[in-house]
Amino acid sequence: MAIFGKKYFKVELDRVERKDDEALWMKCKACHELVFKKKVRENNNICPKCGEYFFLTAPERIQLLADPDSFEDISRPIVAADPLGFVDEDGQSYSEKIKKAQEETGLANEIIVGRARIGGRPVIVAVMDFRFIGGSMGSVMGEQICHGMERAAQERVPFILISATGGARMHEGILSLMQMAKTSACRKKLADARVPFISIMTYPTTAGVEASIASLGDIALAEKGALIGFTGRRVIQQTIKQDLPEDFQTDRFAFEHGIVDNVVRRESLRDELIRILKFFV
Amino acid sequence: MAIFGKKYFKVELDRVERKDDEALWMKCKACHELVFKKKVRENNNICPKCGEYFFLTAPERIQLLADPDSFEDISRPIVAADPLGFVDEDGQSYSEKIKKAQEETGLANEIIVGRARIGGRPVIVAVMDFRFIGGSMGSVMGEQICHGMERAAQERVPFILISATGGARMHEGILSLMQMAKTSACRKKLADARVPFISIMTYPTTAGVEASIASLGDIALAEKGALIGFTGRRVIQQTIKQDLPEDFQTDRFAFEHGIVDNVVRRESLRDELIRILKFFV
Amino acid sequence: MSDHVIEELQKQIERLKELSRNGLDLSEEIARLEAKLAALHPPQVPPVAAELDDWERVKLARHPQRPYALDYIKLLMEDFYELHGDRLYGDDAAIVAGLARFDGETVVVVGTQKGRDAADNVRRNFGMPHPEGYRKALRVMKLADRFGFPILTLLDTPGAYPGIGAEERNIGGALAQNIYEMFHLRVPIIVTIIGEGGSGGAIALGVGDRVLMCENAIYSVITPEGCAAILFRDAKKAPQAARALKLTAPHLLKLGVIDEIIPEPPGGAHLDPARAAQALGEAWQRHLRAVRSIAPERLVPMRAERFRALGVFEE
Amino acid sequence: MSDHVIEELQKQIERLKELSRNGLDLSEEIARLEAKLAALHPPQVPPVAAELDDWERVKLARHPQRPYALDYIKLLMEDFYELHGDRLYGDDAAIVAGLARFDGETVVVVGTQKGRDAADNVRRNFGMPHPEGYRKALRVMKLADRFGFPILTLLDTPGAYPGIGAEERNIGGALAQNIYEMFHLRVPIIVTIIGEGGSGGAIALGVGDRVLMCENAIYSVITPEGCAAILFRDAKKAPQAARALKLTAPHLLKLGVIDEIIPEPPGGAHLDPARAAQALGEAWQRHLRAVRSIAPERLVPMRAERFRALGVFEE
Ligand SMILES: [Zn+2]
Ligand SMILES: [Zn+2]
Repeated sequence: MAIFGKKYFKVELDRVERKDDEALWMKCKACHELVFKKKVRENNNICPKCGEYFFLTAPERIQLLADPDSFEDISRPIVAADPLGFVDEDGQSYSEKIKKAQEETGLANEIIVGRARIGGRPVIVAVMDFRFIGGSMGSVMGEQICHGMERAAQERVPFILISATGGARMHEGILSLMQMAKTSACRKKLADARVPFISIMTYPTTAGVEASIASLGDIALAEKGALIGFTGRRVIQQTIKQDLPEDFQTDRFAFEHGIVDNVVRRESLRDELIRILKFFV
Repeated sequence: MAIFGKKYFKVELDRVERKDDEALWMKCKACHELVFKKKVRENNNICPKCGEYFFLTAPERIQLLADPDSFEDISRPIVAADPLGFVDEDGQSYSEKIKKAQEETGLANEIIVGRARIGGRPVIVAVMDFRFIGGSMGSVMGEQICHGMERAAQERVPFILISATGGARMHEGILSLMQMAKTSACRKKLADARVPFISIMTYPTTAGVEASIASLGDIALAEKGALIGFTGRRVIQQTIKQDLPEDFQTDRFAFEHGIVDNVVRRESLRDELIRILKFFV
Repeated sequence: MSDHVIEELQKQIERLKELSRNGLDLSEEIARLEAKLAALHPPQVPPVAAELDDWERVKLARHPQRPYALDYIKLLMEDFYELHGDRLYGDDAAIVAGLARFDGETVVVVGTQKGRDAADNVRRNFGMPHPEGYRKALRVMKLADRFGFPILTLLDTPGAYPGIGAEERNIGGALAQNIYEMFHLRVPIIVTIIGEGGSGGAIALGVGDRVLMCENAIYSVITPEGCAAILFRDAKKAPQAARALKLTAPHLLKLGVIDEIIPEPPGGAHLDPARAAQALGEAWQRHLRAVRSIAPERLVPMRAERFRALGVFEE
Repeated sequence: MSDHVIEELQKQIERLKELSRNGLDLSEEIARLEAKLAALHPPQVPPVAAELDDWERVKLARHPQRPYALDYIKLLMEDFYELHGDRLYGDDAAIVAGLARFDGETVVVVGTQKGRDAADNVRRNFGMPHPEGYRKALRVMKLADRFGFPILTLLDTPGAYPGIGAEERNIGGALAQNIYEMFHLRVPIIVTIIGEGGSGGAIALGVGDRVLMCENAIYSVITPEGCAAILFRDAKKAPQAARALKLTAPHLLKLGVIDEIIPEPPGGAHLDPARAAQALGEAWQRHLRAVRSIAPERLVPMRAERFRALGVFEE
């Protein structure tokens, strides 16, 4: 497999495998039943017993949505730098953290940008991977999203962003905050080119990403089970010192408060996209 | 004075007098004190005892705001027609109603459009008179507002609309509803000409006027004591069958709900306008 | 008008369009001819219906079996995809808005929507929208504008909801903003009053290049009941008020407020929704094609002039 | 850089401007030169302050006597006229927005505003805005755009308010919309971080043609306390986090995030607000004049490119 150590390497969908323990069975967090892991994987990471969604990696997400063999990684060949020389409490440097994330995920970055077809329609997709430092947005993600949008504008094909992110990447300090503006600046190029932007929010889509590019879709979809919001539950609870509504920041909450157009089941997401894409010819 | 009977006649500010009963004294509806009527008039119809505002006629409103002798009536020489042949319960035709309103107010219409100066700055003002069938908006008001805005756009001077209205004029049926669209269409001409539009809402500014041109100001001011809203209190109460908040649709309510920029005392309104106009040179 | 004349005119227009494609700007001329062509399809009001009393029409317009916005959408469009939410506060089921395919192209449809049964009516608030409904509609219409999709609006509402929350969230401002912004949209807008065109809540989706009206629909500045209560001091005099308000399609056509009456099956659209829809779809197609051919630079001022001209007064 | 060189450059620019008035389009060249000129005024960081620890700067940035947005407005502008309300839901005193006169012209000022005492802080929500504050700001900035008024934004907020109502009214969407729309405004925008530039709540007013920062201000993706709690598992390690985040002006200048550091009086702006304001006013004047000379058709893409370029990664 790819050489890690903060080098860029392409994603080849059929060669990336989810790093996992050896167990053949897993316990569902919802129905508490033991389920056969292979069955779960084959079922788009949905519990075969109760329908609960387990998280998807970026490659799995692409496999779920794109036409078979249509995906091509067109990410810019870049990886995270360490502009602040950030070292955390355990003495781990940001550079090391990146390297570790690469090893664990088999991905160069927390986001993959690619060309694909969905129901035969060419699209540019940008897909985040929550395993990679919480799918947080630093300079690389900002650049990749801009790159994807610019390609989509240029090629006049729809742009689809799939978010799975805790927000900004603190380790890059102010530069991660700046990605909110950077991606929003590029979003205008899509609009100027009359290219549609479909934003899909999954569990979780929060903070800096939710408060910028993820909220700027022409059409916004929440995957069922999504968590959507700006400030995290814990911070709000600490601030206001009162209990939060049960459905706070859920898919339903986002729908009822006018934040997303529709809540879509994972199984239907591909069909939903095909339906939507047909309008934009 | 002018010949009534549904003919147009110009307003000459110093010749219009408020039709009133003979009494020299009046009882203030707020402090219940007897006050000398002449004193009230000289005081912009503010109670000299408690500061309560009594209503202003359109000519009085202009006198309050415009530089002395600066006003010139530039209304279009039109009066209301009776497109529906509307006859009310008492057998009174709309035509007769108009004639009566003309006699009672000394005005040709429920709105006066004029050129004036405020603090030396030329402006176009359009001022409603609530006495004239509740200052309601029919074809004439719509046309006069458009005329005023078109003049302002052409001459590149600020447009000031002062509302005192119960809404649309039912006697003109659908044509009165259409004035909401007609005035909004013309409002775009002001914007295209980069001419500011200051909307002043007084007691009352409701229904069809509030839900169209009065809400489209670049800057929106409420005169203290104003009533601002779309649906009348009574109708809401009948619909929801519960009590309304004490401050419902008051100036304060409009401010707190982000509907107006500021609430201004009648005594300060002229100075406030002078302050605002200075920004637009 | 003979079919021959109409055919001849259609040919002429096609020829002009061909010329246009070769670089000559004839959009204005074409638009004029298409408008003329549209006018040549006279509203086919069946004689019986024409004699219906205005109050009878009010009852038909409110008939609980009458086709609603979603019914027409279902009958006339392919693959309606509903969009939700104003991105500010909430969603409002009293207004439906979304993308659809009509006559081979993508359009945006926005309609006020009544409920068919009690539960549905609670959800739809009896077709009386809140500010978030109008703001959703505006958001979706702006999406149409960005992508060049024509807009079809379907009006069927007693009016905007008279409630505390609506006033708190500036319902008047929301209506005003919609009306105003609709004059900025650079795509064709076809407005159809399909049932009750109720006051400010209707005109807030009622600005368009063409305004059509179903034969038994009503369009009024106030409900007959409201008018009766205020001007006749008795809400029971609604039938009288309905007559006085001249709120039916034939009156509105005469006043220049609407451009065409869409015929309904005898007895009303509820007796044969498919047939009612067919007539509506035919009109949409014809008008959309006509308006489509007008360049946006002309369309926007033409729309403003259309409404600028409305009103009757004495000079 | 000697004063002589600066003077010479200024003269050159003046001559080019005269040429411009005679019909030649030199706006781009002038803009470049003015940018260069602006850069020649080096940030005059007094040596003592320069050695301040980052955590000390955080404390200065949050100093309760520090000049707030309204203080700078009062000290530097004539006749500030505050505008209120988002026309959608409410008004929010944590953001002030209005018209003012600065350097002989009308400008629009928008600032996050902290309270000076307990009562004021309740009203201002400790400078933590709700969605309606950002929506008011956007409304007023669009007004500036309509009339060609330059925009000055003043950032001083711990961040957008973390509360239920804020989330219900889509605070994330409000921040995103502001950021996005600011890239569309065709008037000059000068952003100044005067105190705390707190995260998304700051960048939502932080898109501009120039980004200035007061010497003891901070600008960060997260509060040091928040960062410490998450990454160092102990909020008390905020000083350490403050150093790690590189949130002070000298760091940000190096990273290309800000264009200039506005010097403060020794010990901090709160010790001599008038002098702090003077330095700020001088910078505003200089940058406004420079940006003013750029045609809107150039300005809008230049602003996008400025932010497009931010980020550090390995190729
Ligand atoms: Zn399960
Ligand atoms: Zn009194």
